Amino acid sequence: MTLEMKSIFNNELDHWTLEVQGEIDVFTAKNLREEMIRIFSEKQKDIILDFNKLSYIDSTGLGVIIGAYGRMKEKGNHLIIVNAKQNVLKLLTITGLDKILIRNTF
Amino acid sequence: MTLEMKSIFNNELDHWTLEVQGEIDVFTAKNLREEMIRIFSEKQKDIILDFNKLSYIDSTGLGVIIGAYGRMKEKGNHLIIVNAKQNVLKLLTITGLDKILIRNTF
Amino acid sequence: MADLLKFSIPGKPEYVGVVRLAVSSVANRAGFDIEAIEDIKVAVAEACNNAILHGIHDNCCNYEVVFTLDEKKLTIEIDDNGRGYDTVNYQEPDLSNPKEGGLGIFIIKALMDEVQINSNTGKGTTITMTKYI
Amino acid sequence: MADLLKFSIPGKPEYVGVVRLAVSSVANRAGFDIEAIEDIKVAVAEACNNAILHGIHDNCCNYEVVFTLDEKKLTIEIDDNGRGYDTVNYQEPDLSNPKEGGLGIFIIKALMDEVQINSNTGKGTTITMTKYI
Ligand SMILES: Nc1ncnc2c1ncn2[C@@H]1O[C@H](COP(=O)(O)OP(=O)(O)O)[C@@H](O)[C@H]1O
Ligand SMILES: Nc1ncnc2c1ncn2[C@@H]1O[C@H](COP(=O)(O)OP(=O)(O)O)[C@@H](O)[C@H]1O
Repeated sequence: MTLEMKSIFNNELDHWTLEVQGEIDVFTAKNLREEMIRIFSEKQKDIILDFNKLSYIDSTGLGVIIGAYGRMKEKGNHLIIVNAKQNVLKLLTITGLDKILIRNTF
Repeated sequence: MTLEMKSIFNNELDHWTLEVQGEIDVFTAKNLREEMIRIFSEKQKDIILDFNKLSYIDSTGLGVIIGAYGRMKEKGNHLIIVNAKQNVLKLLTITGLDKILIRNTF
Repeated sequence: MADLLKFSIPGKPEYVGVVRLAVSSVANRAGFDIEAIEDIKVAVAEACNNAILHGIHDNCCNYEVVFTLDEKKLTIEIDDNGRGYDTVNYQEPDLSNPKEGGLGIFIIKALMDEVQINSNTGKGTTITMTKYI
Repeated sequence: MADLLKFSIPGKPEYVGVVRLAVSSVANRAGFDIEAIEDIKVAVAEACNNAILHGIHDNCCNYEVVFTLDEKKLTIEIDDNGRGYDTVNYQEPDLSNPKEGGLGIFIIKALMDEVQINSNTGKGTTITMTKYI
């Protein structure tokens, strides 16, 4: 039940990478929401969510991501998830979010 | 709550090494008892318990070790614990078992 | 005979992690494989979320998680004495048009073999889910 | 206000691991450091062992583990409706002459800040232990 986040802006590729470590759940999801809002208002660019070190996500976490996706889409920006583990990928697939948040190439 | 054990007889040093992995508790302690009885009856030699991979022990586990210590002492054999982790060492110290089961040199 | 485990947990987000760990441990003991353990963990956590977010008012009370375990199946009941809701009006989420909410029950149904919800407005909600071993 | 968690667990050795995981998680949430979490886990597990091995007959029933958590301390009560025993005749183990049994309560007292045992022959045992944060 801990969530650590590291946001780095990649000048070369002109996007944010937000690396998430731990668990996104009903207790920690608000921290992800705040961090996504913070970086997107700092620099209104695409965001890559790196889920390499994410061990768990629940529907409140997915809700936060859907919210950010919607707000960013309005402004013409992309939100993309990379490196999701099997269990996280399963939830993205069940909910159809893989279709809009995961791309083979960016 | 799993316990895995590997017993190897060391011909050179003329003793058993019993490597224990996992947790010794009220559920698994009987397996340790059986293994110690089995190897000691196969070859009546000293036993080195290697606790390098032991993450937990409770008083039922300590009881099994004390029992084996007593039976082996009667026959003139030694039972020695090596590589105990901090938390396991703490219990051995609290119960005074460090004095009879841990040696600086073997 | 079936084994029964009962947990009573404060209706606060910070304790759902305790339930998740306990659920994983019970499911592991029951003999489920890693993927099934994960499914059960997620499904139970979603039901706990609902008890906390929709059922119970302002951290006022505890909810219960009850496990019944036999050789063939694990049944888990999550029970709150909260607000309750009208289950008849429940609408499945439209996956082609994602919204911020409304995924919990859908996910539970996707992950468990049987799901039953009993809710009474003003009295509370019981969701019962089963997974076969 | 204090948070209350209640677990009812079958009196069988195979479920003590579930309690251990849950205890660790609660103690972690309470803010204890790793060594204190380990101490609490061991102490609670020893009390569970006693409920199972001495209190309850032949897996017949469940025992309870109750956590009360506030800003200053975590109190845990392990409660069985089992055989009970005469606490007055309790003898501390003689550490210079190790025996196979008799270490459980000694270990609990060594690891926790406060320990209180209430037992009635034929009625059951409640052991209450506290650790300050
Ligand atoms: N335990 C509960 N108590 C009260 N209402 C509930 C409960 N569980 C579910 N509901 C109702 O069902 C709706 C759908 O729940 P769910 O599918 O989990 O999505 P979400 O929780 O994101 O709204 C909730 O918005 C709520 O109105
Ligand atoms: N929950 C209990 N129910 C009945 N008797 C108990 C209980 N807890 C402890 N006892 C009694 O106290 C004794 C000492 O317990 P303990 O110090 O844990 O050592 P051990 O369990 O190895 O005997 C037990 O042998 C038992 O007679």
